[in-house]
Amino acid sequence: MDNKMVVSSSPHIRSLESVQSVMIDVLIALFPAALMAVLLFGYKALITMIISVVTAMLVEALWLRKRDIFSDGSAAVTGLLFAMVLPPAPPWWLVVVGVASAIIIGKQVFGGIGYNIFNPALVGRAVVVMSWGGYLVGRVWSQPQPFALTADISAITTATPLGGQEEALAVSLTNLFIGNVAGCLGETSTLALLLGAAWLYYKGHIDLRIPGGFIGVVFIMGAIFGGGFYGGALTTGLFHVLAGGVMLGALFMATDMVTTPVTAKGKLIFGIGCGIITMMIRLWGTLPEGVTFAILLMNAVTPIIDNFTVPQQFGGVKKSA
Amino acid sequence: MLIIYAIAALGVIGLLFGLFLGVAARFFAVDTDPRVEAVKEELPGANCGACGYAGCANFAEAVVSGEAKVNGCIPGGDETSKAIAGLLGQEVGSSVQPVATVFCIGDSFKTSDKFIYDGVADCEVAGNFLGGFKTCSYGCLGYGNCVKACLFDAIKMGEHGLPVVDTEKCTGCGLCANACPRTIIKMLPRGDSGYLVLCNSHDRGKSVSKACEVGCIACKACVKVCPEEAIVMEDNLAVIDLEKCTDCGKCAEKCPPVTIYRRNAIPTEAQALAYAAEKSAESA
Amino acid sequence: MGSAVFKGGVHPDYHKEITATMAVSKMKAPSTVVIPLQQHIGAPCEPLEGIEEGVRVKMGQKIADSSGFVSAPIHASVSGTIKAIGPYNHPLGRPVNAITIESDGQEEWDEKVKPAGNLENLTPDDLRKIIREAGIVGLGGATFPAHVKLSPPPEKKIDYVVINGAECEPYLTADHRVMLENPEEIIFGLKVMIKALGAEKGVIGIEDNKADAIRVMEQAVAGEDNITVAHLHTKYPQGAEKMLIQVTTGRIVPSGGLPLDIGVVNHNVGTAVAITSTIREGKPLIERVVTVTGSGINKPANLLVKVGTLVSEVLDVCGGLKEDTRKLITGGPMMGLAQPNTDIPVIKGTSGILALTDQDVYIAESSPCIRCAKCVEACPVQLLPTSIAQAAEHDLFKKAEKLHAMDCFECGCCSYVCPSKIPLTQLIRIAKAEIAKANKK
Amino acid sequence: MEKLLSIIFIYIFVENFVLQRFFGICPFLGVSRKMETAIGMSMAVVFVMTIATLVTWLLYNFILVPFNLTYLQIVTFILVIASLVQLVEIVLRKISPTLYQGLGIFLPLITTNCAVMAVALLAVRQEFSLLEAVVFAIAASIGFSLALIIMAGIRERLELAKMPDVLQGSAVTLVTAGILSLAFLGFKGMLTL
Amino acid sequence: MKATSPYMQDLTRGIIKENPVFIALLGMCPTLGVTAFIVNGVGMGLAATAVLIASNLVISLLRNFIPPQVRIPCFIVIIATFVTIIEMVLQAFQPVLYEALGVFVPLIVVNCIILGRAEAFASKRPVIRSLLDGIGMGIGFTLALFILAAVREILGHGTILGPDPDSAIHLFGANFEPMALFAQPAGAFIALGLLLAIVNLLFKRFNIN
Repeated sequence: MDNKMVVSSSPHIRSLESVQSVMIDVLIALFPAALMAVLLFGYKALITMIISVVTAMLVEALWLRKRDIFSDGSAAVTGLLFAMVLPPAPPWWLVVVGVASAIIIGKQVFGGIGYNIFNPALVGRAVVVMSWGGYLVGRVWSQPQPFALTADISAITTATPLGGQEEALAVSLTNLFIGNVAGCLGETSTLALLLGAAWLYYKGHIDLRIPGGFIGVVFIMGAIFGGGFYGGALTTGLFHVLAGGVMLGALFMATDMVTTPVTAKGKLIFGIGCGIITMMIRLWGTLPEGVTFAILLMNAVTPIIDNFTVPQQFGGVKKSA
Repeated sequence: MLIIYAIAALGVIGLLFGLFLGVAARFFAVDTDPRVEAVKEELPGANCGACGYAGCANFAEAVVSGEAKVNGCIPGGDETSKAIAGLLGQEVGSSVQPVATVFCIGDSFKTSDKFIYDGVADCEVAGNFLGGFKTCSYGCLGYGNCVKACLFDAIKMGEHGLPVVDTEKCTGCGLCANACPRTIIKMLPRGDSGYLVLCNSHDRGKSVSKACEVGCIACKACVKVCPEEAIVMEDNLAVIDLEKCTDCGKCAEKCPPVTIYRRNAIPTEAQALAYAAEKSAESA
Repeated sequence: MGSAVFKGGVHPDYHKEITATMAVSKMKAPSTVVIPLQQHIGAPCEPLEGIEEGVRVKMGQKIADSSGFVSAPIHASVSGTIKAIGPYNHPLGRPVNAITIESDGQEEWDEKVKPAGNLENLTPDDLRKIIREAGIVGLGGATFPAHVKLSPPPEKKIDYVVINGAECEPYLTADHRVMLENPEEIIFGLKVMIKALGAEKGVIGIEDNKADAIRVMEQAVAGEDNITVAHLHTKYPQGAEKMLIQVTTGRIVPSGGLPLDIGVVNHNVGTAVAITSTIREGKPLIERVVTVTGSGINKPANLLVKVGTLVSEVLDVCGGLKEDTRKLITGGPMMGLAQPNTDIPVIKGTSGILALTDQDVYIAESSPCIRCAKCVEACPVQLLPTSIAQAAEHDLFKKAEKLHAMDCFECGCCSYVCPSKIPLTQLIRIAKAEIAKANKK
Repeated sequence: MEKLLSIIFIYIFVENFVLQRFFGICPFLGVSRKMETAIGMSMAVVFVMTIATLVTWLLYNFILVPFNLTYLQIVTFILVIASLVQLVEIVLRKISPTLYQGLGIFLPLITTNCAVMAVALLAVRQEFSLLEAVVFAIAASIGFSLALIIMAGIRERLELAKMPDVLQGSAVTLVTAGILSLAFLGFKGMLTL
Repeated sequence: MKATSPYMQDLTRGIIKENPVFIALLGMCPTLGVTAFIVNGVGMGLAATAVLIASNLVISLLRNFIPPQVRIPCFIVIIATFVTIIEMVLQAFQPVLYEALGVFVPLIVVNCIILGRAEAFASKRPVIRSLLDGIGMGIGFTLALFILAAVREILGHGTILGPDPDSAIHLFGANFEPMALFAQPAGAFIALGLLLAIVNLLFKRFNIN
């Protein structure tokens, strides 16, 4: 026998999944939403996404000084997610600075993939909102023009449905579900997002507790405190679920593995916390939308949640506290 | 009037404050020794633990109480020892700042492996796993526990699978030596002179020569040739007493596997890589 | 029956089809056997008086024993002359004292090997003594001496005996074949256990990927009113003691406790057969069924192999290893032990010999944990493998202990699912060793 | 009542003392390394800050103002805080050794915690009533504790991270604080005084 | 190491090697709190420097008269006195700056740098050396504030010499859209964090302990 044996501690077989395959699955899951964005907002949305993804990968490769710019795919995911929470046609420099902040202060400063505390894409968005709020707050949102791929969408702008009651009543639930409303590039189409999330769920990459808790609380709080202006309490709750970034946030941002709790109970707490803070900001804050801040805040308390939700081991007895 | 008020107010507050402190002083009979602070100031503050105490502050307390020696701080070297001794009015003991030395030249090209290890990248773990993947059960496993232990960035894992010490950066704290599960790294007094047997294997000659091209085979050629009787065999390994060594170099000439080197001529990483290139060219 | 499932677990590729249909064939006795003196959990054995180099021993003759309670004697598996007594490679990785016997090819049984008599006439104490003397240990792989499990302290009432026919380890089919070929012996062995324990019920748990075995076993238990067969979902580690007991009896073994704390004793099907042949024929445990399989084996097989046969000889019978074999494992791929070479004996716990080629073995650099929590989902004992492993990596063993590291039974599910390819199981193992060391002090 | 509740909410979340107002940064950076010490420090701060604000408010409104000595504010406040910390230390040691074990070691750090001084000064500057001042102190100290404890949780995780060594320690802690501060901006405008 | 006079060392120590902000991480509150504009940052730095020099001087003069048990309260009183003076001076002559610095002016009194230098240096060393130390540390502090404020003002407002519109110079023209983040608290933390990393990197590169 010439070749030496490989010897390792058991187990000796491993699943074929890798970090890269997980990230590719996330990219696949984002495809419906990306496609929908192009269909709704035209070529400018595509350009925004390309700038964001390419910059993200380049910045990460430069920081880590490596040639393989796709690598584990996490930078591409961050780049695409960041594009999803931008307006469809922001200035190019805004995208570049935002996504570079996302990669550097959102991720690499903490030691790169696996160690970041906050969702990088949302850090990028928070930086952009705070720096150039003029592009993201107010009546600055492009009206979608379905299938007009070459249209200049920046011509007509409006507020998002969350801008006020008037804007809210101007959109139907169907349009909210399909995504034919003004808003961030990737957040408008609930349909596309659900399709993508179904893929992630099928592949076992997301746990329903987080989106369940998040969306559930948004619905309940929307129904109770929303004022029922949208044709009754329950439909107002539904409106809050479908409008704005709740779907994108709950299905893709709050389920980001690195920055959320690992325990089952912790995931539920995380989702509920996101829902509560989102609705607090929407209902009582000065900002129209609170998903970004809600998730970032819950990211911050994730280590604490993890510490307090260590599950009972098999056959273990709860110690009387 | 205002001035009187001001003086009165401050005076009253001052009085109260003094009172509190008077009480406090009573309760704090065991105040910290100012000398502890002074000693702490002189320490490098790396909290490396090389002195055997939990940190610089802890060491400072121990020095002042007489528990530890003034030259206990290894990274600080002579300068620190002198300063502390000055503070405490003590004599400086002789302290030669040591340097970490790697006692193995069996790089990955001159030794063989029993199997390919796949698992936790840690020397201790790998070494405990079926006795280590190296045929030589005393040789360097190359996972760099020493590198991880060094606080001063003074030790690197070379491409040839052996640690490389940057003697200029090495402070002689000995953390790497403690971290090595196979005690391949030893702390020696600084210097270029004197010869060393760069092997760590206590195996019998036969199994050493099977495992490594350059291991000490315990042939005793060096022991016989040494005019100063500075070399002794310790459990199948030749050991040179640096204090007795007169730098004649006869042992190095006689050593059949060429394990003995003068301290300033220890084989380098570059030499090892060149050797590897030569070897692969030969076999090709 | 048997719809219960345990939490966690994984679904690896099983590859059982390689050998599932191959009947067990008896391997020709080798010319030399090397019998290690440690083949069970517990105190190692010492050679008996008179057992020394040059002495002739007969097949089935007891050659080593220990005075410890948790221990099982060791018997010669061939008749022949003792060539050497001394350290020899062992599947556990470190050389262990072993007795090397050169076979004379006679296969002459020791005169003490004779039937124990009718089961009705034997008392539970008799049974335990017979089983101990026969050196029977758990044949599932853990090699816990069987008689110890049949001797519960008097205050613990045992009512349930669970027989493990799950064989959840991928590749292995030894138990599967035993169930197909020796159903009656299994039932008899189970009855012996029930009698020895004074238990009431027996249940045989079989994963539903072995439909033929379920059918055969169900036929075999048809006449028995206190013995049932449980159909189990196919999921690793279904055959782990705690999981098996949960799904067959609905009882939960308490953390840090033993099955007998909840009135259950659990044995492997192979153990049951070994007990049967001891009671019926007096034969001690000197051979076992071994599955030889994997992509690196030229002619896979289920073999009845004598304890002490060298793996290299077993492999020769199976056509040797393929060129590109990269990994050799004794036991299954999830919990078995990787071996650096083939110069090791088959022992009582060797349920399989697995050889994997390049295509099944890949060494992946591990990358940082992405906290995907797949290990948390997979852990059958509901631990947080990633947190424990991280604690172990940073020498925070106190923290690891708080995270219940000691409850881990090293099934390997966490390492299997980890997309970052972190050696979680190995790290937890290190933590367990360190915790045990600290607690001993 | 409504104003009190507003004060509580605002100074815990909206105008968080550490994250939005930059008070008490040194202890925030110093003792957030471990959860245990962070909790101890938090309790000590809540305790001292409340008492200190109470005393300084009384001193200011009943001595300094009537006698027209407001220019002695800084000197008196710092003296009060410094002596109060010592007093608390002494009293604690005497009446509750267990509490002293938990809080006592943090007391020296509090003297130079500018958050304590800041609360005392701001309570006076914003012309709060006595009750409002005390509630303000409690809210501010809880806000400080919240930031400290969240940071401790994060830093315990960062301890295990493999970041570039130039970023280790304070640098990454500051960046984290920055992102935390960003996240807390979500509460902006939720209530106003 | 080159032999330099202790006086020179006292002066330069605080500027780079033992910079109170970047190395010792002291006085973080004003560092973050008032550095939105260069003018404010430098104003703060100078105010603190003045207190530092004065208190170092006085404490060094009185070092043999202050009983060690009550030295800390004495130091605090001395420092508080100078802070009060500075506050009055600022209020009188620089009302705009005084308003901008707000509560951070009285908070100079709890700035660890000042008490720290008093305790660690001035209370043990002669007057001249203490004076030099105070000047050095003050320059180091001011320099750090200046650098941070410059980064924040240039990125966050696109100006220097703001916020006064009369003196403010727009570096990048009127169309520049500044990264307003850096004008906000969050930006202060992030900018200082990244600056610290850069300083660490430089120190490592040039082998300064």
